[in-house]
Amino acid sequence: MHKYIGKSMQRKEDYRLLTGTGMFVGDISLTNMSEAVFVRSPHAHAKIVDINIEAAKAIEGVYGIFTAKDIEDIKPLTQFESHCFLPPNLVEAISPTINFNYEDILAKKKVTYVGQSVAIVVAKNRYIAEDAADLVEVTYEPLQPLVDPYEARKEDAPLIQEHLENNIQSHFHVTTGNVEQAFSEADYIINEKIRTPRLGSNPLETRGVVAKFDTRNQELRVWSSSQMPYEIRSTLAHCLSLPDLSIRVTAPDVGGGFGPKGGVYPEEILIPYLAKKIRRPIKWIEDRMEHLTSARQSRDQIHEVKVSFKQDGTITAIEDFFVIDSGAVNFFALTCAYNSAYHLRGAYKIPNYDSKCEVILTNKTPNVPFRGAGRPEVVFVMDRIIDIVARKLKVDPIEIMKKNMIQAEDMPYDQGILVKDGHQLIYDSGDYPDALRKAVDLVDYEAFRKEQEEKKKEGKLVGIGISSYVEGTGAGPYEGAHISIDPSGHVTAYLGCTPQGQGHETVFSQIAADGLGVNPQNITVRVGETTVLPMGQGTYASRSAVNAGSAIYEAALKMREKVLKIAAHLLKTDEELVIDEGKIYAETSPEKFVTYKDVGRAALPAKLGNLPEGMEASLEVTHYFAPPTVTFAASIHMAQVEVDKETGFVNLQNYSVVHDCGTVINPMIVDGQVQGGIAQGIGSALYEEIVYDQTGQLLTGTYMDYLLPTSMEVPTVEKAHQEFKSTRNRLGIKGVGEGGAIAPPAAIANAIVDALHPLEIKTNDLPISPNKLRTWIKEAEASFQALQTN
Amino acid sequence: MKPSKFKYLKPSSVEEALTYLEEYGDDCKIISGGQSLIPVLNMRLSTPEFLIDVSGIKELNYIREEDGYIAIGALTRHVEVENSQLIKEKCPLLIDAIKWVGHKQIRNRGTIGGSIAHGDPSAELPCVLTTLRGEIVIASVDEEEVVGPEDFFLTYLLTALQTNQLVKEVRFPIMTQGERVGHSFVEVARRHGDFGLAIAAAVIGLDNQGLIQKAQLAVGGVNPVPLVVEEAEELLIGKKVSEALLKEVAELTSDCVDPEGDLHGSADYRRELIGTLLKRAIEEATARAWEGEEKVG
Amino acid sequence: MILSGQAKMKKNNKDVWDALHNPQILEKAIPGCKSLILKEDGTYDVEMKLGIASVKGDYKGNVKLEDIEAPIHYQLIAEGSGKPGFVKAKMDCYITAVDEEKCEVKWECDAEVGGMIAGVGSRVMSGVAKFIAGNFFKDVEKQINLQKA
Amino acid sequence: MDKVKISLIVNGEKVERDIEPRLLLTDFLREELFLTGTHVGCEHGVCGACTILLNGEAVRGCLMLAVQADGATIETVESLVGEDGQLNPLQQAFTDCHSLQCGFCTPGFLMTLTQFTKENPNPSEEEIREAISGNLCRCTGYANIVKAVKQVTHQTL
Repeated sequence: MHKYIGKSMQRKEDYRLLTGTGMFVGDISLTNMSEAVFVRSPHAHAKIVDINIEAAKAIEGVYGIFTAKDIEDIKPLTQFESHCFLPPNLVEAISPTINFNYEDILAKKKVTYVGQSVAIVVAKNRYIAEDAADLVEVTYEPLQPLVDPYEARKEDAPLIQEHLENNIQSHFHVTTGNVEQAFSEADYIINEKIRTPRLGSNPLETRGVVAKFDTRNQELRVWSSSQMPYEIRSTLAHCLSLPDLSIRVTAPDVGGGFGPKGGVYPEEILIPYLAKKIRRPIKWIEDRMEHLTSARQSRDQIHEVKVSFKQDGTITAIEDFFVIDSGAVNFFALTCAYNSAYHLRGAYKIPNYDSKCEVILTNKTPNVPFRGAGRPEVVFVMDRIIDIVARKLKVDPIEIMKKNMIQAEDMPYDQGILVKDGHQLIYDSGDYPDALRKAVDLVDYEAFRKEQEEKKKEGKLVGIGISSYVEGTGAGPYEGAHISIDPSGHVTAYLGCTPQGQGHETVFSQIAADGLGVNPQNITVRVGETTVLPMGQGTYASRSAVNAGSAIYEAALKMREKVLKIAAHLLKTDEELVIDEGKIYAETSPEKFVTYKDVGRAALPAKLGNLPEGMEASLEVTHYFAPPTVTFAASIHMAQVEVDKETGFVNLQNYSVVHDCGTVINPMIVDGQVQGGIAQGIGSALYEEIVYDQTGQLLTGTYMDYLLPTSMEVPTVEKAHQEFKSTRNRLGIKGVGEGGAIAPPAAIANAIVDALHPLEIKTNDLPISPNKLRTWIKEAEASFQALQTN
Repeated sequence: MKPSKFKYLKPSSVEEALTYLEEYGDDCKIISGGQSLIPVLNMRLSTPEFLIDVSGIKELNYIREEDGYIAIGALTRHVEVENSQLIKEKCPLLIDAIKWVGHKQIRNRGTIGGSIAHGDPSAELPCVLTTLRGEIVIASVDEEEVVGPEDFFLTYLLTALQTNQLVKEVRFPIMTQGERVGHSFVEVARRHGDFGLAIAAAVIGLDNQGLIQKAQLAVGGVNPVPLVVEEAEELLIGKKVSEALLKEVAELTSDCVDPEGDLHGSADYRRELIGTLLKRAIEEATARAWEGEEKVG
Repeated sequence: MILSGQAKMKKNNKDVWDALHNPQILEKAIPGCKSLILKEDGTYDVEMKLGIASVKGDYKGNVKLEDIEAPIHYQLIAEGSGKPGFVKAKMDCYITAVDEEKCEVKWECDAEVGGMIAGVGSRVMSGVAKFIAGNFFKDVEKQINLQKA
Repeated sequence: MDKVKISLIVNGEKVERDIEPRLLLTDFLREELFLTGTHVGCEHGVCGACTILLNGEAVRGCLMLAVQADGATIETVESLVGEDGQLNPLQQAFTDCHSLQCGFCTPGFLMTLTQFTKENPNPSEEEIREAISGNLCRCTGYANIVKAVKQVTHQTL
């Protein structure tokens, strides 16, 4: 039915990016522009005793050096209102506490993490600014750093946010069924501690801000490498006490984000403030070492789970207590925390579930959502549980998955608790057992098992591991689209979402093209700029295709109606009209048509145009789409590994995925999102970890120590698709952005266990480095031998 | 991440470079390819007053065969070694190893002298030089001396090079001619192109019965300096490779290294790992020697 | 970062002990030491220029000795900072006589390293620190010889 | 300030400038010549976003001082497109195969591969992967980049 939706169209974005003519924030150059450098704390927790800027100020080319006392009129950055809002029924259900916490734009009395900004130097260029920053002398008096969340949550621990009573910034409790009863009736109970470490999203483009004050319009112009320009606008307006619309924020080409470029950073407040104050454009481009210390980080959860199950493999209850190490501030309230709690059971029917969570402050860089936002952590927990149960019962993990999986006929399936938006957690569509069957076929599971036995005889240890997830995608509250058709018949679509490589200009022109009956080439999509639409949210949480996609489709349909009316008027016909490639005609007489250009001219005001009686001039339509609740994408991942038992090295040989994201708009882009997400998931399974020492010093301060996967570590993923349409928007779209990153840790961790079987190891702690795995292997060998001798 | 200010000097001869070194000594740094130095300059961990750019000294760019060894001028780039037919024929272990140095873009710029002078015990070239018992020619205004790796490498990133000296040439002995010689270079790194967690290199010569008559073994990344595993070399001579013998070698090797732990591997892990790697290197070198896959020379 | 090491010295306990408390000797033996000033409260103010490979920096700090049990044990508490970062270290030194002529110094150090060097140098830091400590004791021995000569 | 005069050829044009010797080559290209296609990703030689061709060979622009490029011939991503604005075969393969998402790392990959495809007209997958292992991409997961190289070197997909 659709002509362009569902087609792998080449991207409109590519030409400029391939020819070096894109416009990233670092590429912006303005007359009289200066550059800024931050002086950052080398301490995790310390009092600021004195800051001496005299020597630094004396350097030629320095325009200004500012510390907290110079910017007292800026309000601090607090937790983001939009993410703190919880609907009353959810509040009643989970009794949450979210304590107020904040970060000063420049540290005032004390610093609370390594990399926190203490002062800023503005100079003629970055080289001079760094010369001056070197000479800023800050005297600190170290305070006791809190690095371990378990230590930080103790009653007598020193306070990180001093106005609070303790370091437990927020907590909640969600429950359904009766875990106690299930435990008392269980055949088996296991207790596991499962950890996902702290990660960085590491987009290849670091953060960056350019700002200038336009004296003519009295407008603050801000360019930022951001996922949420509207959030920057409203937060800037709040912190600087300015009207929202006196600020114009642009996210130009953004070189990747993955979550941590969402929200608002102190730099995004301070650079615009100073540009206005010193009346000179300022550019600040984060360098990679700053990025590794100061760009916000993610994951960092420890789960303590108790699981009961029956002899036949039925999992009857899960009780979870988990902590999130939030670093020095929690800006996103329960976003990751509740995502974790409501996603843990995934594709499984586990009627009794109880989850308690604490978000704990420590002296580390603040923790925020990153691709998957709380889901990779719990999918790792859930699918490690499936594997552990299977090993305990000595059956293939697939049997345990099948035994507990929600069946197609159960849809829509109610998990018995609420989504964060207050809607009942009801999966809209999908067939998980079918996905599992497809995945089994894709890898030829039976053949692999045979091959595995053969290889074992040759001393080669190969294994296969599975993970699955169900992800609530397309979170609201809304996203908008505006369509404008000019008198030449060209369509321009404006959207409030902000891409960082997802191909919005391409996919939204595909959707608009089908809605309007024009060729995507005749559509220009404008995004990433607060003036294109009065309100918008941003791109995160696998939400843009669902929300902005629906908004543009609805707007296009509204526009189509108006276009058809004008065309009927021009063609002087009452017949039903069709639109194809911009031509509008009655099916009975296709030779007699008008074009969008004709309609565009007809829509001109007054006598310039030619409109049906009473119709308003111009072709302008706006639609805001607010989803009823999230839509549920799902996937099965299978990893095949070879383990070198003597060294602990893991070679990921194959990776396969069966994926459902509802209606696919552009298969090429969907596959690209899945492959790219999996690469990040592979990173978190085997390589990536942000490490702090016991004094809160960051040890992974360069790319020599924070290990991003390269082309040698990421295989080409085999993919198969399902297309169970969402029932929650007209196009049936579910989100796809995060999915790939969610399941690899469990799939790979389980594959490693499988390869080493019958040695019993537990891969419950990521990343699985060669050193760690070798240690587990040695421990398992020792206990295996002990068992043999006993 | 921008370098702090320095004065830039660009000598066009060794003599001129040495004069600068003599004059500015402690306050200067030599830059050639810059692949190790520029990151540190960018981080401002190194803030020299003078930067002496030796990359224009054409006379130090050569690969030639001399009296029993391949002489490589200090300013010869890795890529030139990688592509050298002479080295492929006369010193194949070096070819195997150099592929592990960083990535192509690094090898296109980085120089042999730079790698050696950097003195990184995890680096490939120092390990090969140590295995083959090569030599380093260092020069100052007054004198030129030839030193062995055991005297040149002092500890992590520290060498015997004085502030008025520079590395002029690196000499890799021509590998033993003959039918039954094999070599192997084994490295494991977290990712391709990273610093090796551990490196092992072996050259094994066999007699007609398959008994080992020559063994050169060295390890890197597990000791403050690259290390010849002499005890293991001695142990192998006159014996036939067997599972038990290799196990003994592995244990012996683990005992004689002194690794430090870091984020990517504890000291204990590296100690065990190096035994495994050297065992594998000997196995491979022996197999190659026996099968005569490579007839050196 | 926990470090430990030992140094065998061809000097008797007392000579070594005295040398380790002699500012003139320390000034010469501490690597890169530019100045060492003993203050009234028994702490030393130290300025040093320390370089490992291309990483060179100026550091300022102070050193004090505690838990002194002459001539067998003391604890050295040092703090220093410079552009590349800062170090806080507690080092226990045990001097054991081997015989009349020789002794052995064993040291155990708990060091906190912060700033840029912590984030960049983890791969080589402990190795370099051990090397520097080893050199320090060698130089102390050298200085004792020179003084006696 | 002691400035140094350098003279070099960038994308076929002769360029002369007086520069501070500490100026990195990437900053020279971006800020003096406004060739902003060469991106700065890590400035410590790991990510490869700044890869350019120096006398025909791929090198990291962040690990070179501009002054070291005196007398050299440099090509940046801006040199790849044809005079008529047509993408070259490598660029075309990238868009055909969806080998880029955010596009920030892309210029570095293109320059690395410009040298590689010239020297290796018929590479294996393993060789392709090894060739791009010094360039980090956080979006694509590399598979489609490998695919594009296969396309451009006329291999069966």
